[in-house]
Amino acid sequence: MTIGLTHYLIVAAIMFTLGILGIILNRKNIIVILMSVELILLSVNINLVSFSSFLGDLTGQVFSLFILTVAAAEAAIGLAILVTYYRNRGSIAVEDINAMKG
Amino acid sequence: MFGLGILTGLIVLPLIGAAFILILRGEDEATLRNARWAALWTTIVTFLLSLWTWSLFDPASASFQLVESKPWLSSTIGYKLGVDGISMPFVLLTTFLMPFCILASWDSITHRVKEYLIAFLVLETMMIGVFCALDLVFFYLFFEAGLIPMFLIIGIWGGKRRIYASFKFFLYTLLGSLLMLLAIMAMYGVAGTTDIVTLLKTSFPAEMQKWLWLAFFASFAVKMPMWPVHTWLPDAHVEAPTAGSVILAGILLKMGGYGFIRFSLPMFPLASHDFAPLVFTLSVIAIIYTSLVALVQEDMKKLIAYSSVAHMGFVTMGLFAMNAQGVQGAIYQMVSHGLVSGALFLCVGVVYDRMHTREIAAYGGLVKRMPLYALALMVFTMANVGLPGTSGFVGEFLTLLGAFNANAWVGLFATTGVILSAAYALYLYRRVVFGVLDKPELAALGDLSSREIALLLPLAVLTIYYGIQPGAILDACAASVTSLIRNYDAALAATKTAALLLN
Amino acid sequence: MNLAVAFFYLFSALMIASAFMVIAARNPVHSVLFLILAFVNAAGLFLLLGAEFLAMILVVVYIGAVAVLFLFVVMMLDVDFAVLKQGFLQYLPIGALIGIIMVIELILVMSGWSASQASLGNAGAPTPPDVSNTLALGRVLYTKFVYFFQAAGLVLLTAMIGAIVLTLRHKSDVRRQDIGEQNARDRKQAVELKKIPFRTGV
Amino acid sequence: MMPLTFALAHSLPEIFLALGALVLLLLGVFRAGGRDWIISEAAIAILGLALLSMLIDANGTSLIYDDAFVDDAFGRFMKALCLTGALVSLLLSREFMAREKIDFFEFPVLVLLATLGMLMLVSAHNLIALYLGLELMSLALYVIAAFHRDHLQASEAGLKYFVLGALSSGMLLYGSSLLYGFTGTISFSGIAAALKGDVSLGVVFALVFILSGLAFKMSTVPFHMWTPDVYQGAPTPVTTFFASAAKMAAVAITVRIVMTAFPGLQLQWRQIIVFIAILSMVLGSFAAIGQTNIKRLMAYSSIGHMGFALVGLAPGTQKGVMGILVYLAIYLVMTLGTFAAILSMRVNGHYVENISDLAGLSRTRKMMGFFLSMMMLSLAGIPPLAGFFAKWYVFLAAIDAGLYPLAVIGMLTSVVACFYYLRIVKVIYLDEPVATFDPVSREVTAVMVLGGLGVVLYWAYPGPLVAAAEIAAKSLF
Amino acid sequence: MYSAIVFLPLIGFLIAGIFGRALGPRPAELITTGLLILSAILSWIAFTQIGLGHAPMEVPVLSSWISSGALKVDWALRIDTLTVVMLVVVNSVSSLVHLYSIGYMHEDPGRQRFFAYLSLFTFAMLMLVTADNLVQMFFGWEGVGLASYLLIGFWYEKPSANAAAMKAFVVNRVGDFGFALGIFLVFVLTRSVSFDQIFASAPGLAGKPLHIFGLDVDAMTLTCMLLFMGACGKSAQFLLHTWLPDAMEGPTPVSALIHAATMVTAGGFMVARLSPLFEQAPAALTLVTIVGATTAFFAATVGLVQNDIKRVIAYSTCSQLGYMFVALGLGAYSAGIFHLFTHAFFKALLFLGAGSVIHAMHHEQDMRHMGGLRTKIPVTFWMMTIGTLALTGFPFTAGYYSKDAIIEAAYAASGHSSAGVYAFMMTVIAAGMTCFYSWRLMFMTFFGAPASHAHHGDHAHHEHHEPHESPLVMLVPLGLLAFGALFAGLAFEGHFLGHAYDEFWKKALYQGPNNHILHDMHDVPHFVGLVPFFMMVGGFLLALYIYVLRPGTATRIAKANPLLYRFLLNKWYFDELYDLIFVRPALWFGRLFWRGGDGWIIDRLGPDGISLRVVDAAQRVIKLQTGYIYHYAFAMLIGVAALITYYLLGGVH
Repeated sequence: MTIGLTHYLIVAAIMFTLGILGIILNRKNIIVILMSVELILLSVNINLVSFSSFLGDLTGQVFSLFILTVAAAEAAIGLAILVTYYRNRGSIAVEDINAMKG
Repeated sequence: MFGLGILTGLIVLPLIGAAFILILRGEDEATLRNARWAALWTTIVTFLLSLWTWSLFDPASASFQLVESKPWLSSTIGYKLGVDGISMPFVLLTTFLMPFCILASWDSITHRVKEYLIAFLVLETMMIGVFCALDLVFFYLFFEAGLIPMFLIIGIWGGKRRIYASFKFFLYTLLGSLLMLLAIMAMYGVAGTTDIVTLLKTSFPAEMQKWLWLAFFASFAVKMPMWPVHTWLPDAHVEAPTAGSVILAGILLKMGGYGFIRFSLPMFPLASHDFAPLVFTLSVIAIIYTSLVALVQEDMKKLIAYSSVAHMGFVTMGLFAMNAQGVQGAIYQMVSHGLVSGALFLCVGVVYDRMHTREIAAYGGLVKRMPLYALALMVFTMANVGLPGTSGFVGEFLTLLGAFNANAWVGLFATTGVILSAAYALYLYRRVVFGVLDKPELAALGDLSSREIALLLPLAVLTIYYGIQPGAILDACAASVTSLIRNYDAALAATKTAALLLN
Repeated sequence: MNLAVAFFYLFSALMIASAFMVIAARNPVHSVLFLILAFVNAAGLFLLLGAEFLAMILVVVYIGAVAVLFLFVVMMLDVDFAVLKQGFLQYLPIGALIGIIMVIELILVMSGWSASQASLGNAGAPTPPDVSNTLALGRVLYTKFVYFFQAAGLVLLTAMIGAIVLTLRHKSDVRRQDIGEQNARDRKQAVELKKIPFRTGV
Repeated sequence: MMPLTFALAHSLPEIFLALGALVLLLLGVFRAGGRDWIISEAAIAILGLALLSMLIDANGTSLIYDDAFVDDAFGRFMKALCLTGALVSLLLSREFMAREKIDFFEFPVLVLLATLGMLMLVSAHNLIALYLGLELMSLALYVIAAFHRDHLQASEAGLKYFVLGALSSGMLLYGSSLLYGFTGTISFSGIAAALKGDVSLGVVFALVFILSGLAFKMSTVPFHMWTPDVYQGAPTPVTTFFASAAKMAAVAITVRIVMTAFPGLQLQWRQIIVFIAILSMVLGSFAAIGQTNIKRLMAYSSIGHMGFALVGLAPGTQKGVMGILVYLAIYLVMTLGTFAAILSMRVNGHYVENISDLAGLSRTRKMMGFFLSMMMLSLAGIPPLAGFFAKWYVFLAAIDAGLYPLAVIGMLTSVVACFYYLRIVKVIYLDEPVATFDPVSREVTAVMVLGGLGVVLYWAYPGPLVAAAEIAAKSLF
Repeated sequence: MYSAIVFLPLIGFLIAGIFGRALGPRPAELITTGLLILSAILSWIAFTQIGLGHAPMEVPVLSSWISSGALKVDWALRIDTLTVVMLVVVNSVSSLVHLYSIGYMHEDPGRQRFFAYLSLFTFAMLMLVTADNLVQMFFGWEGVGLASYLLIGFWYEKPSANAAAMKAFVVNRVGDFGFALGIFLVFVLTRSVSFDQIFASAPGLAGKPLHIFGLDVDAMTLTCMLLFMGACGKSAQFLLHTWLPDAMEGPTPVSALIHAATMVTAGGFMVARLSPLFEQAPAALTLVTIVGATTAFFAATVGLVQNDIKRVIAYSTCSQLGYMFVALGLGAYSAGIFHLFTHAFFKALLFLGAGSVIHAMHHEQDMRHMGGLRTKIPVTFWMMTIGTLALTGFPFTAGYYSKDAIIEAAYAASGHSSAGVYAFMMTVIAAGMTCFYSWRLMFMTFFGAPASHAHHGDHAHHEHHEPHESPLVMLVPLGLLAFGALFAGLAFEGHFLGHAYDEFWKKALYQGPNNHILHDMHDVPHFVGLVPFFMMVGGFLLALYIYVLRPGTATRIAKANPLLYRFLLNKWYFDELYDLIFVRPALWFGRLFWRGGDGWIIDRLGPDGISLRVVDAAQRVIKLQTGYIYHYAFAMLIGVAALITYYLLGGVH
């Protein structure tokens, strides 16, 4: 058997779902949520790269490249906000983040 | 000026007065007096201008007159004004009643006077606009915008439950109107314009007419108000300051009726025909039901408010009878009710200013101390009852006659309103004016002041004059009503012919 | 079963397992480490797909920078990770249910892909047949996609400004280095000559 | 590839903003940071310059940067709105930031960068441009949401916005990757060309994911949950910026992508838009009723308004797009005016945000009371205020397309919405005064008055806006 | 001249009403009375010209009133014999009552108002009788109702007066309800409301079926029945009579003028005026007869036991009105009008006499507190006697001619209709009772021992408590009316009924080709003329026995038949019945609709309920906004999952 595009896409889909589940199910640590976001982006990258490969088109890889770049920036910002929050609240437990509701 | 005509002048004039009051500085007594005089003169000048408009108006013609037209929102949605025999009486009624409202609030409104006067003047603009607009969107603009000043009038200067009442008034009317707005959009989609003159000539598909009619009905029925969407009215009336009640009963309620004549009947004749039984039913229920409710009221204003609902029942019934007597009677009834109920609310205001209660039980034997007041109230009570010789009779009689012609059952049931109205009105009169003046706090009451006489006398004179010589109004709208009915019948006949051809 | 297939399954299985561990691990430090593992495996998959440059970038940028940053923050914030993730289990059934539904739906749709559907001629930047992946990317990145390149630069700039403005604090009681001032110091400022009266001491 | 000068000429505003941001950054750093009015004044000037630069050669449609960037009338209209929103937000921010002691020079720079992201987003013509514009905007917004870094609520707002924003960009990206895979191209026009004929489920999934990502930025239900918290927590000028400029850009790209990339999927995206619009209108009007914080209320109000705006998108017609454009322009004015009023709510040197603080405003601050009330009634869509005309055009388009249930639901919810707007009017006019607000700066007053006058007098001269919107809408078809 | 007749009272009203307070009471009295007398003189001139002379009928149109589509209503004066008869009645009685009131009301502070009302009433009544169309008639109809209301409630501090005034108006409105419907139906049938056109089209409508109210009915019958309902209300006929006795709360001159001589006869006038319509509706005429006969009988029975002097006369009026309707129903319109004419004199006389008695007794009205007044107020006594004689139909008094004519007509009709038989029996019995209660009144008031004067009305603060004779200004009208009561019958019998019938009426009354009643009634056997005479004598003797010869018999009889006595004393319990079936349910329904309908159902399901639900929903929606990131993300996930599931399951389309 050969590995077709579908295999890659399925792997990516599983990764994507795991990422989303990570955000929803996490209760204690906001950093894990940030990591889950990274998982989602990774799944997108897998998608794009495999499409790129199977379509014979570099655009997908370029897209993926920019996603990696932006994801790094995003991680930096996210961690910066997280640190700010931690300084104010003294906690990064997800359950504690509800000063505002209603 | 600027290529605009006298109707624009009518609409703008109150705004100018409002602007003038706005720039008055200070809160001292002299400033407030100036503001009051400014408002009074503005309304009087507006009234005079409307009289001039009337002199320019040719009652023999059924078409729109004094038309002004400018492009506005788009080439098909314009700034268009004009009057015909149906709207002219209402314009006059509006401008006529406004000075009374200002006068009625002369002494009784003591806080936030300038805002009060501005609200009233803005409201006047909106009301005149409603009756003059010849573009549906433009009409809607004025129709809805009037809610804002009225909301404030009830809300700021109202009674104990003013907030509840003002919200109920605002939201209730808004709900109905928004559905009408959708219908206006749909009509625009079909006709490509919202010009009323063009729309009057457009025949909408029968199925669509039904929906359009229902949407317009939602708005006008609430505004009228018809049973069972009338419950905002008693609340609004009870809480509103005297002048607010006058305007509410005198003019705002008439917008619904005006809407029926201007839009529902001529634009959706087939649907109007189909739905006439519904309107008849609701009207008859309104007449009997609210009259009975009025019978047991303990608050004067509430009683008059319920009686207004009953009287508006006559209007809707007359309108959908779709014959000359019915429609003319309805128009007449609206004008007459504008005068009479306005005057009745003024009368309530007179004693309210003295006693600060509207409880019927708090009064009794007023005739002893206030004979002139008793006389005035008698005149208006009788007009409210529909005594021949007062304006109330003509409208009531014509609408009943028209309704009887259209459907005898409706006429039969509605005529019972004649008995009931006598019962509740005289019951009120008996409890307030007659009897022994045994309540100590009433003993020092003074009779009508000259300002109050100036308020009530013209209304009383007009009430009787229009009872004896109703021609002034009936003739003004005769041509328009005739053409309205002719077109209506023609539309119905055309459908029948088409149906026959299909068979 | 050739080698590529074997590696595909290896990488995929490892990646998914470590991804699962990222969200399931109790200790956030472990989570970061599993994240690194997942990235490594993803880089492996990229290699299988012929995207060597991206694979390397993933290792260098992601593992070298981002993941380490995560680790750094986790340790810096020093949060108490001993507490059990109670909520995890509480919301697991409904979350998992929706997750499973979603993944099944996605898989169903992915299986529907076929090359014929996508017009291959649409390719904006067809892979040149005879050059390396890195070279090919380099050719288009600064020409065809220069707009994106610049934009990405701005994104990174924004991230930098943002990170600084949010976290940098000038504490007044901490002595800071100021090179200009330090260089401009001369003898007059640095040394003060005091005349000490004879035999009185300081 | 087009000549470079041509490309530059068609992206002048973006270039102004990018260079301006860099220059201001350097300037800020070398002036030793801290609180500096010059930077924010310069930023305002740059935004104004960008606005003016669009007047040069404001004709036609041009695709530049290898089809990644489109300069058309629609884009220019929306960019003008974004720039206006940014400019006014910055103008309004100065007093607030100074009083709250967070007037760092980075703020104007970040606003410029965010605005640049918005402009790129508005002009995006392929998926990567879309993503990069979106991220540039979002990253800057995440930061400025948490700009009040010593403030728990602000940092919480930033955190929530960031986490959920990242999730939403993940969805958007996943959708983009699917779209790329199923069509083989990232260009909007290429996608549209590829989607002629039969539609596969994968593309529809891609559509769902992309629209979900964008719906998050527009803050429409069910992707709206961040909105109230972020609006409440972020510093008020930042909230202003969110509610004005950011909204404009998000709606703009949504309109552009469904119109240019998915004309073949109109049936599908219409269903999604209708779904989102109805939910937004309903939730926006209901949830606002229980609010006591006016910023939070405005958040729910904005959710509802986005629902109304989307009513214009659902028909997918030129009329509808025109309706959205008019709606957004008017909504922008109302929002800015309202936030100017909110920024005037300061008692004894402290900013207050409760609706009850407005009690009796009509007596303590007549003009502010009047204009804020007018703004509220305009948001409620009561004629003759501008808000009515906004609703008029979108609902007209919906009725025209036969979307009666949508229109009826919209109207019913606007009655409910009217209730809470009216409640504010009630507080202003009917309640007894509690405290007098401190005097406010001239620019805040000016924005409030201009917004108020615009809202009150719009009916007198509605032509130019409608004409501009018509031209803009035409460029998409 | 005709305009003057009609509008002079109006001028009087306006002067007294508007300037009354400025002028003071005396000028107001004099002006109104003077104008009325002038009007009365003019009326008599008109009567001689139109009725007795040969002046043609005139219909001067004053102005247009209501004009709408086919409906054209003018203000016009229809002057024919019927009108001038009414003019004479109205203006004569009115002017005398005005005159009388100067004396009667001389100590009342609200005299100007009183005279203004009286003049207003007269004006309205004149508008009624001169109406040339149904609507103007309705105007007068309701106008007299208004004046009646005002006058009954003149002493506004008396709660009973206020209640009575209101009752009068409302009950009249019930009748007007029918009248109005009748007008509508006439308009439907003829497209007109003016008499000439209606009368012209009436013959063509005879027997014409009409589909209305889901039934096929005879058009004219229904129309006339509805119109007759109006007449019933105004003329206090059976079932709608309840207001009349209560109306006695008003000042006595009012009772004389309105509730005896003029307004209450308007119903009769209307039927006569509309005789061309009624002639086309035999069934309706039968109804008129039956109602009239029933009223005559019923009111007489109640009159037997009343103790209030005015109420006795009021029931007598009611009963006499029944007679009129019997005549009208039988087609003998002229007989009805003749009775109306004569009745006006003697009943006004009786009322004014009673007023004189009351005046003498310082506003005491209960006959049980009277007695022996014959010597104290002899003039009044004799005047009352004349009135009683006329009322009871003592030969050659006015009542004798008119009442006997009616009984004869009833007998004549009984040959061919059972209604006639009924009418004959009832009228004969009623005649006997009339005589009984009339003399009972006389005996209780003027004979026997003077009762103690411990019981006084409102004005009991007089210096001297001895009854005193009334002033001349009150006695002169009594004299004039007595003159009329004695000789009006004799003088005009020929014109109204006899040889000069055609010359007199000149087609003002219409009789169908099959209506031979006037002819027939002259041919009745002689004994028929004697029957009422015997009844009268019997009644007189009975009264004499019970109240003069054997005082106390009345109490014994009452004790012996307590049920019957109470039944009669309480007027057949009509008030209680109406209270039970109309007033209470109306109030009950009012409260039900208000609290239940408006409050409980409409508001609770409508605005209030919806707003509560909305606030409820809002609270619930707000709870969704938990503040937790994972919930927010979860919402997004659900949104996406829902959408993709929708497309997966529903297909792409």
